[in-house]
Amino acid sequence: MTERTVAQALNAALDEALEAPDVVLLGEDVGVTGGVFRVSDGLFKKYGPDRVIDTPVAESGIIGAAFGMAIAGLRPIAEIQFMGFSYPAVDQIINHVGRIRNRSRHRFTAPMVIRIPYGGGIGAAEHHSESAEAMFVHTPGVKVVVPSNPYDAKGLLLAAIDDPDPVVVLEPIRVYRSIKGDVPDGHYTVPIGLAAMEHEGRDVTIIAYGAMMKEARAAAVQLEDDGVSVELIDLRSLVPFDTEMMVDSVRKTGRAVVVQEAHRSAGMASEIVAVLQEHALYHLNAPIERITGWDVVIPLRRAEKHYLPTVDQIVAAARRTLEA
Amino acid sequence: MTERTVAQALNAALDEALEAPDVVLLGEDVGVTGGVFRVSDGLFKKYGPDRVIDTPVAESGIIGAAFGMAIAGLRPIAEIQFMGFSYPAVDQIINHVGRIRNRSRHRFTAPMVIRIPYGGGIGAAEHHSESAEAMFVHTPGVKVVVPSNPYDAKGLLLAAIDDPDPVVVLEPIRVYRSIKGDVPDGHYTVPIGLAAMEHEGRDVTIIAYGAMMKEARAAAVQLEDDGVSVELIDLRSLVPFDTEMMVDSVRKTGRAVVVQEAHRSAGMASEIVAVLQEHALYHLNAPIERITGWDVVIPLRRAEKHYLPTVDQIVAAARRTLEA
Amino acid sequence: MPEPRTILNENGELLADSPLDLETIQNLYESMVIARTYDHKASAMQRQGRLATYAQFEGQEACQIGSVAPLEPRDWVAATYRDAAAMWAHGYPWVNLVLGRTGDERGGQAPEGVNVLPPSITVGGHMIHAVGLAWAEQLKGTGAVALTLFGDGATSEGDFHEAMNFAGVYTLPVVFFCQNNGWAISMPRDRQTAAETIASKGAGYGVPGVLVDGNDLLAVFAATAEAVDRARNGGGATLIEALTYRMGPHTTTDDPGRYGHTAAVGMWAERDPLERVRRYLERNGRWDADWEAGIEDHAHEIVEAAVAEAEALPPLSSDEIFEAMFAEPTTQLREQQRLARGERAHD
Amino acid sequence: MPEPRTILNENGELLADSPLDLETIQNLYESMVIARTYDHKASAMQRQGRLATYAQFEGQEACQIGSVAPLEPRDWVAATYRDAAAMWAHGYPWVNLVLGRTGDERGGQAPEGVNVLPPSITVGGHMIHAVGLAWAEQLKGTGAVALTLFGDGATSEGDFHEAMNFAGVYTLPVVFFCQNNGWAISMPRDRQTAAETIASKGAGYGVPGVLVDGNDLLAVFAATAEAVDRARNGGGATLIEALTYRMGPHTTTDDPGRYGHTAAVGMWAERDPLERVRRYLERNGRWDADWEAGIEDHAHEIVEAAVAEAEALPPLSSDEIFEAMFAEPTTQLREQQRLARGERAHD
Ligand SMILES: Cc1ncc(C[n+]2csc(CCOP(=O)(O)OP(=O)(O)O)c2C)c(N)n1
Ligand SMILES: Cc1ncc(C[n+]2csc(CCOP(=O)(O)OP(=O)(O)O)c2C)c(N)n1
Ligand SMILES: [Mg+2]
Ligand SMILES: [Mg+2]
Repeated sequence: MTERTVAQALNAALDEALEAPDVVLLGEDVGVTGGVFRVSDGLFKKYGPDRVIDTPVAESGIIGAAFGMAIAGLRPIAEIQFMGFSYPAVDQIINHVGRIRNRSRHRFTAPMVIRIPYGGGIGAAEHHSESAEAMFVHTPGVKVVVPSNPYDAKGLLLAAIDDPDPVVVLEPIRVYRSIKGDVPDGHYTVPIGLAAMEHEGRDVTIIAYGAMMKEARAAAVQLEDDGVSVELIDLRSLVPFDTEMMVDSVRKTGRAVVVQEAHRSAGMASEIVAVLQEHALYHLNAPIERITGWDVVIPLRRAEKHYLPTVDQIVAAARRTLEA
Repeated sequence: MTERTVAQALNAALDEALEAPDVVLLGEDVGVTGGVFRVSDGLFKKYGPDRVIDTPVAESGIIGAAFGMAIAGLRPIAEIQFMGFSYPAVDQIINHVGRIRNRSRHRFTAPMVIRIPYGGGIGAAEHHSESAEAMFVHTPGVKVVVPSNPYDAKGLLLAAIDDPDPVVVLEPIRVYRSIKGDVPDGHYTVPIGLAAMEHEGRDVTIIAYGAMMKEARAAAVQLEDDGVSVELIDLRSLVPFDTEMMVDSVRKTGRAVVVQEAHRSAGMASEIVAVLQEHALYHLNAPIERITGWDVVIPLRRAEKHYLPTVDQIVAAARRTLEA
Repeated sequence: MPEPRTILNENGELLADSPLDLETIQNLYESMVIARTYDHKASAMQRQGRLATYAQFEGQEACQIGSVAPLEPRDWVAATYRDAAAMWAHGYPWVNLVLGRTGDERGGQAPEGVNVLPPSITVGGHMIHAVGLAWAEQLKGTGAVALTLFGDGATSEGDFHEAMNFAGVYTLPVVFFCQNNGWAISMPRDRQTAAETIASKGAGYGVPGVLVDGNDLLAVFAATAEAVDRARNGGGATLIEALTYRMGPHTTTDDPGRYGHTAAVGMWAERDPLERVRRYLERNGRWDADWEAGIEDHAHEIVEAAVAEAEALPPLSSDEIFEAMFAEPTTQLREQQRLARGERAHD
Repeated sequence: MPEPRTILNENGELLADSPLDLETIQNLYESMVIARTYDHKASAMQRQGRLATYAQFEGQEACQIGSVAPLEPRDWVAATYRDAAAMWAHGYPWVNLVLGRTGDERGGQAPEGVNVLPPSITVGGHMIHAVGLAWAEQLKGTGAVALTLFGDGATSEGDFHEAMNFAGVYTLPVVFFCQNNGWAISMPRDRQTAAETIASKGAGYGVPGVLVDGNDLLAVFAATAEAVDRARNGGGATLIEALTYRMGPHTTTDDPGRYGHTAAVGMWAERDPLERVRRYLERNGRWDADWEAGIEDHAHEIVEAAVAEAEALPPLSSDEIFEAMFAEPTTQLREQQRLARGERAHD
């Protein structure tokens, strides 16, 4: 066990994974300089330029090349520098990465990982604060995970690398360095597809993932302090997602608040609400509340706070479900 | 009034629009050959190569160039040949087209139309049967419309061309030629943002759009024949969408089936369900049913029918809501 | 416009030494006959409604058979919807190619050991896959190379650029083979790019570009063999532009009468890639009508057998469409599979 | 490696006729001084936490001031996060540039009549916008042209390729100006592409490519003026590669000590674009320390005024973030605006 930040935990996972000769890491500035967030710090030096590969500025090329590598038997880990720069690679992801197993009926597979720092909250430049997970959730054939803490960050990344299919790993920029926790030193995985029950409760269920767990946790604490018993779920894995844990919880509490940082319309929160009402309608005491980013371009630094879901909003939403 | 197919209605709209000198149509094979679906048949001859422009095979280029044209004061209509080929242009659409008004605070705008034939049902080749509307619904700053009949096809396309902001017009391939109807000859528009109440009823609301209206209509007829009173709504416009009509209907009927051809997770149907339960939970007698395509690559011709929502599925879902 | 490299002229005369012996040329000629037989059969089947849209390759047989001929089985091929001949020549069974065209995912299931990707239907995307395949082989140090076939239209896509650039930067063992068949659906080559030749695009990536007569089996073979050799020996990528012509419509849904395609068909018929090899073989006493009849019969047998086998296979079931999205279907897919069966997923 | 075109050498001596008279050169020198003043001020402000990430352009002033100088007001500029000097030189106010860097959308609101797009933060996407702008002007027959500035790294993106290709095919009045500053964050130019020069990429699109000394104001001006002329007169696009160096880090969050950037800084300091113009002016009796002090004071005034104006503006309110997505906010946005105010949207 070592205390690590999320970024350090991811670095440890990459280091661990690169011990296997078929794993390569590639992307813009991942090598010599260790990545713009230093997540791959030290790995270029340790594993050399054939294993930790600095690429030209070409996202479609990075993902398409990694895809070819995966078909030919390597296990590439491709980094996209920021989520807003993943869009040039969307064609490769939807039309190729997510399809090869099905279109070749298991003959060819793409055991690759696509790492993408995502989300706002650091007042970054335009296109540097996106949360486009819904696009990947809606894409057949790729899995999507979003750790919220150092333990899961390492465990989910290692699970993604071990997975026989392509996995998008979304790394919450805002908590790269701000959350620390104990992380085992060797190889371990966090299973893809299972949510984490962070706190059990009776009155209302709060469901969130990634960077938003920070707000969700703070809201839960505040509510508990006021005598509301909160069940807090960290979804962790968006494809597949853990219907069972969420449904069981809402059947018990009869109330739910679903939190996502992404734009509101047709996001992951919409999907969760749809599934919950399908499976738990008769247990609902109040409409399920969605706390989300708005359907606007994420504001720049000076007004970003008007976009990001807040602890207050989550608390207020939970209260509304209780008053209904 | 002239009886026209959807394709002919769209052709009439383009012809009408091109009378204005600032409108240009561009895309792969839209000119000399009139488009692979002949939607722009005859327009190259009538308006010439500067107004109806055949482009190289480069979707990002087409959208990016149309975007530049729009900023400089033209009203371009860009065609993407099939929805599966829109993905190389996703970066331009999300990072540029949908943002320019906000990032320039109204100084620059992109009054452009992106026409995309979409959907399955004709046993087409791979990548030719996609329904990726959710991606655009989740993109701030672009409107999205999906006509289901010739009248709306012409009226929505003309409204899109007149609109001061970018509009994605999804054209249902399957009904391009199979649905005929009376279409006015001159200029008229169908307002973007309003759904159409196709049939009023008391027992259950069916909500669909685009090619799926064909199945929804058939299901409604079958249910009505069996004595179930169906309220049938053609959503028509996905961004913005008509919350009011849907909510009013479901508050009345207490039951709803939402139909979409697209993959299930985080689709438009998820959004509709989320909104309906937010606004009409206390009126619901049964869980809202989603009838959707599955989260699998759309199967090719021989197995495509296992993917596409069917009349039977919609009828069965409506019955489930009634039995609940 | 620079002259393309030609070895065998339209009359079947050698303009330079042949890179191949007569027996090999006979074999490759037979391959071209088989390919053309398949092409005609598939077009006919499409008209009968037995296949989905079909993209004919008639006129491009020398490109496809000649470019694959220098490869070893361990090498990779990443090609397009129009490259059935090339895929087959590298081991992809006809039955898979027919199946694919009936609209069946199992068409994409190359046999184990056949290093051919399913055909790319999107224009552009697969060239970068070839780069990745080549890169993996380079990193593993196997000496295997990748060949990617694509059209003149495909060179306008951003992915062509990114693929070529990566190949140049990392000196990758990949051969870019462009079949410039004059058209991208209705768009003629001279409106696709203002570059004088597609081969000239190589320089922008530090990758040599060569121009060959794409209807000359021997020139195509020689150019590709040199490129494959260079790639295998650490010399990096090559861009080959083969000048040819699409003798039929873009696909069976296309009407080439609507654009200027038809006018040149007659001229290109005189440059038929099979005919000139036939003449050459005849000149050298390696061709007569009986032999031709024999290989044609054989070709028909092979193709008919593949068609029969493909058509005998029942379509994928509803259950099966869920089975190959992941190694194991996810919870959501299992639930959807149950819904598709008409079962209720929940209570 | 071919020699770049140079007019003014490092000692401030003319190697060829000057394309500009002394007074104009004085004015452009003053512009470079103002630009550098802004650049230093912005870096300092960033360190004080008053700006978001900032991308310095020190060393690239000749590229940015020289390339924009031949334009007319009706011409368009589409540039990047590093091109504040170029944008300003074409009429974009400093206050907007400061505002943008504080993290405020109103930075992108060019005044009416100023044909400068907000800076592109994504690498690559804006070059094709310039193509569209130029195309619109061509179709309207106005004679206006578009200039797009971008870096060496941007040439690896597919969008560079698609933009260049469209410009070639439609003979569009657009000038592609690449500031090859040696680096794309940590990636050196020679790993970005195996092409000998970026200028050589033009041939693949039928677009002439020219190489200039990017630290030579006069060479940059001459090359761009010729390209603008050609574009305006129906001659189509030009690709200009200007060799320069990024004297600072990639942005204020970058640590150039981690890669090989620093070694060359000293050498490039000797080629400073301001210094060689200063020497030339001095040689010609058009420079002395008083004059310099005067323009520096003026520069500080201008920049400080812009900073003060930008910082006086209160940030966008919660309501305002909904107001510029469309001409009129949609139903959904109005509802979300109410939710953001803490109101219930529904009953
Ligand atoms: C990304 C993408 N855009 C558009 C299409 C539609 N399309 C299919 S083939 C084709 C033309 C391709 O021309 P070329 O590359 O020359 O190949 P050819 O068909 O001539 O063999 C187009 C535009 C596609 N399949 N994929
Ligand atoms: C599409 C995209 N990919 C990646 C990035 C991250 N990024 C920002 S600047 C940069 C390097 C660009 O280098 P170059 O084009 O040479 O411009 P310079 O910064 O040297 O002026 C990268 C990779 C981005 N902004 N956009
Ligand atoms: Mg072609
Ligand atoms: Mg650079």
